[in-house]
Amino acid sequence: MMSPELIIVGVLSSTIRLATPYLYAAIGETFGQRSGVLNLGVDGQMLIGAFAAFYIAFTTGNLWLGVLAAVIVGALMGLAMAFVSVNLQAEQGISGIGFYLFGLGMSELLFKMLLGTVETVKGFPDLEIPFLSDIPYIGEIFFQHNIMVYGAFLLVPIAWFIFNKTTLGLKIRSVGENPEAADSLGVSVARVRYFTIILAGILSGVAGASMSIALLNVFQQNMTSGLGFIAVALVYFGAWRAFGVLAGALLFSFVNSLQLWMQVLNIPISTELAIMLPYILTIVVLVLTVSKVRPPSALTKPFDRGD
Amino acid sequence: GGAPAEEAPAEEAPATAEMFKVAVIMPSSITDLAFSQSMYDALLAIQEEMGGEEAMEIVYSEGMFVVDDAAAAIRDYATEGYDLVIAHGSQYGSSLQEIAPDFPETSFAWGTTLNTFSEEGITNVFAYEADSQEGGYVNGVIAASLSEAGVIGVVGPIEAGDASLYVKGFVAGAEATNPDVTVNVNWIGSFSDVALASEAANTHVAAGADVLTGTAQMVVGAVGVAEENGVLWFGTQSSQTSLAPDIVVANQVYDWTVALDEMITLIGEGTYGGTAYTITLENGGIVMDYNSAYDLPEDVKAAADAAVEGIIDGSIVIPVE
Amino acid sequence: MRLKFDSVIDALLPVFATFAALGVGAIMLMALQVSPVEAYSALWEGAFGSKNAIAETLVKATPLLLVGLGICIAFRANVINIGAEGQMIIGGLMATQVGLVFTDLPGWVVIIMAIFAGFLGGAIWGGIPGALKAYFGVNEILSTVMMNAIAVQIMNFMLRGPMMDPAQLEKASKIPQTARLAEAFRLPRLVPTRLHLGFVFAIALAVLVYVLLWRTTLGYRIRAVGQNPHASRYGGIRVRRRIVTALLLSGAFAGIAGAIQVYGVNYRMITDGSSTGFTGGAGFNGIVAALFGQLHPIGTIPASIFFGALLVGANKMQRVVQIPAALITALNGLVVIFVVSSELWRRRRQKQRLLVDEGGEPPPSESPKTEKGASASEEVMA
Amino acid sequence: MTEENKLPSGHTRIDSLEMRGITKRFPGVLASDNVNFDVKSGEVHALLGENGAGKSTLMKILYGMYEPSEGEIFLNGKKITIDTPTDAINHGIGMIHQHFMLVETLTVAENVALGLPSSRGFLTDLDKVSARILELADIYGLEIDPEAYIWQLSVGQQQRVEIIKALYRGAALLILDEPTAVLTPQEVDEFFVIMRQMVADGHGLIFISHKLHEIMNICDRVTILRDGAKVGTRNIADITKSELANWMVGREVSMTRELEEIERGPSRLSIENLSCDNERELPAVKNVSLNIYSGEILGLAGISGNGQRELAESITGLREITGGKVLLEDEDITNARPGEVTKRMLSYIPEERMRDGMIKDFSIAENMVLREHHIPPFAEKGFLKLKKIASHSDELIKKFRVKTPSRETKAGTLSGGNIQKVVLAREISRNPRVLIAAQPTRGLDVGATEYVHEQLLEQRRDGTAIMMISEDLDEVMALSDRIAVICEGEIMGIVERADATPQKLGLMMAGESGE
Ligand SMILES: Nc1ncnc2c1ncn2[C@@H]1O[C@H](COP(=O)(O)OP(=O)(O)OP(=O)(O)O)[C@@H](O)[C@H]1O
Ligand SMILES: Nc1ncnc2c1ncn2[C@@H]1O[C@H](COP(=O)(O)OP(=O)(O)OP(=O)(O)O)[C@@H](O)[C@H]1O
Ligand SMILES: [Mg+2]
Ligand SMILES: [Mg+2]
Repeated sequence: MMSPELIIVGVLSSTIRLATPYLYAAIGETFGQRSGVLNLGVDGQMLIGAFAAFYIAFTTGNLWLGVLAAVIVGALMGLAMAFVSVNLQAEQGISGIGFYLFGLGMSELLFKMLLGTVETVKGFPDLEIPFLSDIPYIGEIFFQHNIMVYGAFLLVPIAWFIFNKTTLGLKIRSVGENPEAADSLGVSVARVRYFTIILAGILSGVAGASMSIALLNVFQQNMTSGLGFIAVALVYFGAWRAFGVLAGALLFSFVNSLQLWMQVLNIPISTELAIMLPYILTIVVLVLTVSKVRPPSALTKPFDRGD
Repeated sequence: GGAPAEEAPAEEAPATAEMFKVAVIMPSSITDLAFSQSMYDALLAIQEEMGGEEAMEIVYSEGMFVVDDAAAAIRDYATEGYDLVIAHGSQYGSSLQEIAPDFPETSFAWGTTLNTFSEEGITNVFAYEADSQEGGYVNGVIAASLSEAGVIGVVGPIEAGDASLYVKGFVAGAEATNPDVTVNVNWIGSFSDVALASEAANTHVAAGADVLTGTAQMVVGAVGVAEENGVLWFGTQSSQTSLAPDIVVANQVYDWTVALDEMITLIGEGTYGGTAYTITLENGGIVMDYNSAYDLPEDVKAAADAAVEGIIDGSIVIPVE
Repeated sequence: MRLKFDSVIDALLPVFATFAALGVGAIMLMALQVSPVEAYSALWEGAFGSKNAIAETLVKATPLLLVGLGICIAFRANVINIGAEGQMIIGGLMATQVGLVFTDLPGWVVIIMAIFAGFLGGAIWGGIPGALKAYFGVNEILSTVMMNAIAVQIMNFMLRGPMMDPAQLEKASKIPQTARLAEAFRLPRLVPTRLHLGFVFAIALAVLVYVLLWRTTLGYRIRAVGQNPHASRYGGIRVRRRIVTALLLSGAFAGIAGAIQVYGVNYRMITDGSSTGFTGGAGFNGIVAALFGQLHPIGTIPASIFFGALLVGANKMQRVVQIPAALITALNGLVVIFVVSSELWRRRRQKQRLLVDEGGEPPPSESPKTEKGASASEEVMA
Repeated sequence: MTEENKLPSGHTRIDSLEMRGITKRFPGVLASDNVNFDVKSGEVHALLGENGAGKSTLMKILYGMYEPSEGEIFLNGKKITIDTPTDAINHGIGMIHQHFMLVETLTVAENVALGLPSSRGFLTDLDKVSARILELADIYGLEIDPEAYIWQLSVGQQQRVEIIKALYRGAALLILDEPTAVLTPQEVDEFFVIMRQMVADGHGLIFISHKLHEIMNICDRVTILRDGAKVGTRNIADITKSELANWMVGREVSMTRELEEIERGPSRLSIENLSCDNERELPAVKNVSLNIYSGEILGLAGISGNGQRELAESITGLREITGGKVLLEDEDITNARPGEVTKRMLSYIPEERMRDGMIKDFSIAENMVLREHHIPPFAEKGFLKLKKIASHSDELIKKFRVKTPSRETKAGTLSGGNIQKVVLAREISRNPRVLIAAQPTRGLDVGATEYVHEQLLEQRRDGTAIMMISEDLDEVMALSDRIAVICEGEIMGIVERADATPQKLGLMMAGESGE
């Protein structure tokens, strides 16, 4: 009834969109984890970022100011997280849950106080790229999205480059693996971790913004609905590599859009089973591709010189 | 049901000093543009009717998705002497059943269900529900008439309760209007996943739908997708016109005042429960709210009105099994 | 004397931290034009102000404690179980099914069977990520997050389908819930409040977990594997099996928490499509409680009660001063952050106490003074 | 600055560095107690002391890793503060740490480049770093592959990376914390050549070692620490080796040892054509056949990383055997589980005792029963017998003279020597049929080494079949009845005690057949 091309293009372009917020958040989390800090507060940071971006875009009409707002609040949340985990050496698993709850509550509170009801904004429009967007199928799948979608995918090679080709990346990797060694060579563990956690906060904020002013163009309480936790899981899936994270985000989103299509196409399968599919398949793929990569050795361990 | 409501404040006039106190416990937020907001809006309307904050006090506990917490809230409000404690969610039934007998002088209301626990010997629980399939049917009729592609998309949370009723009504209405119409339904398995709801809408659009509808609070994202793609939208529970004034055609709006007015009257008379209310098109509890900014063709409006008539007079029977 | 005073201060540190967080909360309350005094007295009132309030606090603490006990086991084995939400759900489902099927059996038999079913359900849901980790190297944070989502869908499926209340089947509304458990199957209540036997049971289990971890070979092995898998293998311990065991037991306790929520509080299962609708977030808050309790089963008892009180009291506060529920969530977050941060001072103080005193005297356990030895050797050399 | 003040690397020379009144307190330990210490340009100053005397602590203070509780540091007579390693590096101080400060998941070049400014700004310049590493390696004769990952390297190779790291930074003053502990005799000799060259260039070196002959060989002055306090400083020229030993320990130490004549018993452990792989799934042990008899010590000599660890692990069930057999008194224990092997009364003192032999966060008592926590008398029906475990460990603590406040002390807080005593106590107290001891005295002070040797000989007297894996030829030759030499996973030959000379063993270790 429906042409296969239509379905394939639909599934794939939907995959690209769904993957966008995961990519921002998970790449940010990758920076944090690579430096040894587990941030479980991603979802909260996303929500605050989503609200800030939405509110500023809504009141000023300027989407870029909205993005800036998400960057700023994300950075502030990251700063707080960095202070708590670097200076106060708090158990990262718990403080992250604390930040999640804070972000969840605070974003809704601000929403209630400042907006009161669900509103919409005109988000970033789809950005056609000369030539590329016109390629049959490919153009439709990859190059008919808004700028924040492109940004998310661009982030992947950038992150790869930073990790592998820059002195900063070298510092991040060593701080996450053996902070004592890095410290003994004069690398400031604290400064590196502040940087990565704040960056992770910023990217989580932008992940939220990508939802509230680019993809969904609304703000609603708890609109991320645990997406930030999946993003953290994707970092494990991607074995702390930028392209691994990309693969995870694409796989998860692909199966998710596939299940939406399965329902639309009336494929006789219980809706719950369909909804479960992305979660099951993520695990199955990981089982089949047994990876021997260990987490960064210093992950979740606060650094203390011992004096 | 307008008349009794107007009498209520008059009857209670001598007792103005003792203002009427209502507490409501809701699973979502008072601003969800959906189920919870529909109740809160109704209470505000009644408060105004009764003479403002001096005459009626409204307190609420929102976001009570944890049944346990709701039970504590219900008991607490009852202990503090609220006249009417509304448990606005079908999941709160067990709690009510347990708490209500301890407070025989307090009236409780439970939605959305028709069970007042009278079989269990409880006399102080009212029940209410919405025949959401009715508005769904009307929405379906209009949707099928306006769809040029003959493909309509539906986004729902989980296939149960109010959502499931609405969708059944919608599909019935659409198919009755155009037997060749395709209605694709997507259940996303969550009341909060705005992103997935919106991607479901995108999927519908990609699959050729030119009319969309959806139910529950997470559909706000789907409305945005509809607007972006210039696709029509039909709302339910509360009015969603403000979200996308260009493409929202009509909303089924719950007006719980119909049921609430009667409950308040009965409470004034010393009856604390035992009655179940269903809001319907017939009793005015379900209201078809048309977006005045959308230019609905005459014939379509006529078909909708005919559907409303038919449902009210019983000539249209909506299959919900 | 001094030692006693010090340990009292240590015990009170989380309380001070909570006050600090509430101080920040007070600013937020004032921004909402609410009197913090009124709000916080409501919080106290709601948590401890009456017999009923205390009971509610303990009822809330029960699943936190049970989940927390499982977390103690898993984290001791260095396995991060964030799948307690899903494990509670599967445990709850299986326990409920017992009560719905064996309607003819005596109450206590069904309750015992149900708790066992909860144990089993949670164990399965914890054992799977355990096996995936041990034998396929799948990280447990990833798998448990995914398993939570899968459990929610299973719950939705069961409550909409095979396990749906027969009364609902006939109705158009079709509330996704099971039938209510028979009166006889419900956990006995202790005082005329909602406080049920499950709380006492959880306390007993805490003692049991303590014994398990520190008095049995299994506990020894679990802790050994968590601390050093290499040395454990050398010690003849089967590392992979113990990892599976730890996650399995951890899940089992969460499963019991699910069973007890059904048999002690809700008397049925009902879904709002999310896990928190059933668990009340206990799967996450239990982790926080266990970590506050220093991953010690006995320490987890007061920690759970503390969080139970906070959650129950905060709800009361929301009702009394009519602030958005969101503020409560944010405030909870602040309390968690402040309390976990205050740990630093506790550690510092402990270290400080161990440091040799001002004069540079080594503690009594140390070897004889160096100066003497030194001069003696210098003499030898001279 | 005149030319004379410059080192070949272009850095300024440190004429003198002085630490005055340094005190450092750790919880429960006074690790440095009002210590004065100084080094001059062009000298090697040894720091000597028993395990836990506070040598590393003092040096970490100098390198900015620990903040002293009291005390001051003077550089060329000027008071300076060193708060971080960066400060130390900027002042021209470098350090080679006792416990490697390497990032395992990074390459050699990346480890060297870490923390240094890059010639390409924010981009790494690993190609240039690699070139410079090869240059330095060439100058000092340190063979190293800059592209190799640290985890792929043997312990000795990792040590070389540490040296290169310091050389690369062109430190004027270099702290060497037990750099030779993991080097073979040949490597040590080569290392001394480097050290001499550096001293001649005007570097100041601080050298920590437990091997007295090394100190006598390379150092100009020696400072002895005991329990955190300085005992004294002497010129090496004014002191003999045995004087040094006695001064350090505070009592007479026997430096040589006679091996008692014992009748060799029947074969206890026989290894037939054994092969196994290493972590990189490359063959590590190739067709090794050995017999170890009751009442003998078989020394297994070899340069580290030639399959010794893999061999020991495959015998003890910790590593999969890919070919051949292991018989323990005629019972086949090939690929048996570690627990099974333990049950058959085979004891094993692993080379990396902190990682493989004990659990740092467990108490000493818990560590004492690591191998037998599940069997009577320490456990019954799944329950631990805490009283039995307590009395057992008290007994061992006393018998083996473990220096600890109590049996409940966390094992990880003990000094290296005491940790080894705990492992030794546990493995020996079982009266094993076979004992495999890998590098049993690595990193131990003179007193502790003497003690470990005594215990091994005592076991020999009791008829235990002992395989002692060691890189220390002195140790191997002093204690072994027979010496097997391993190179690249193959046994080059077995030499009787009487026929063994360092030259002969050295050649075999380098790959020449013993026949
Ligand atoms: N770190 C390792 N290095 C080499 N081999 C290993 C390692 N870990 C496990 N193995 C191999 O896997 C086998 C089983 O390992 P282990 O005893 O740790 O697991 P287990 O819990 O006993 O598993 P099982 O349930 O399969 O018995 C070992 O006999 C060994 O061959
Ligand atoms: N970070 C620390 N925290 C607490 N105690 C420490 C710490 N570092 C060292 N110590 C203690 O300080 C004392 C001195 O330790 P240090 O490592 O300086 O000894 P050392 O002389 O280098 O011994 P070795 O020869 O074994 O290397 C020991 O008792 C040790 O346990
Ligand atoms: Mg095994
Ligand atoms: Mg040392």
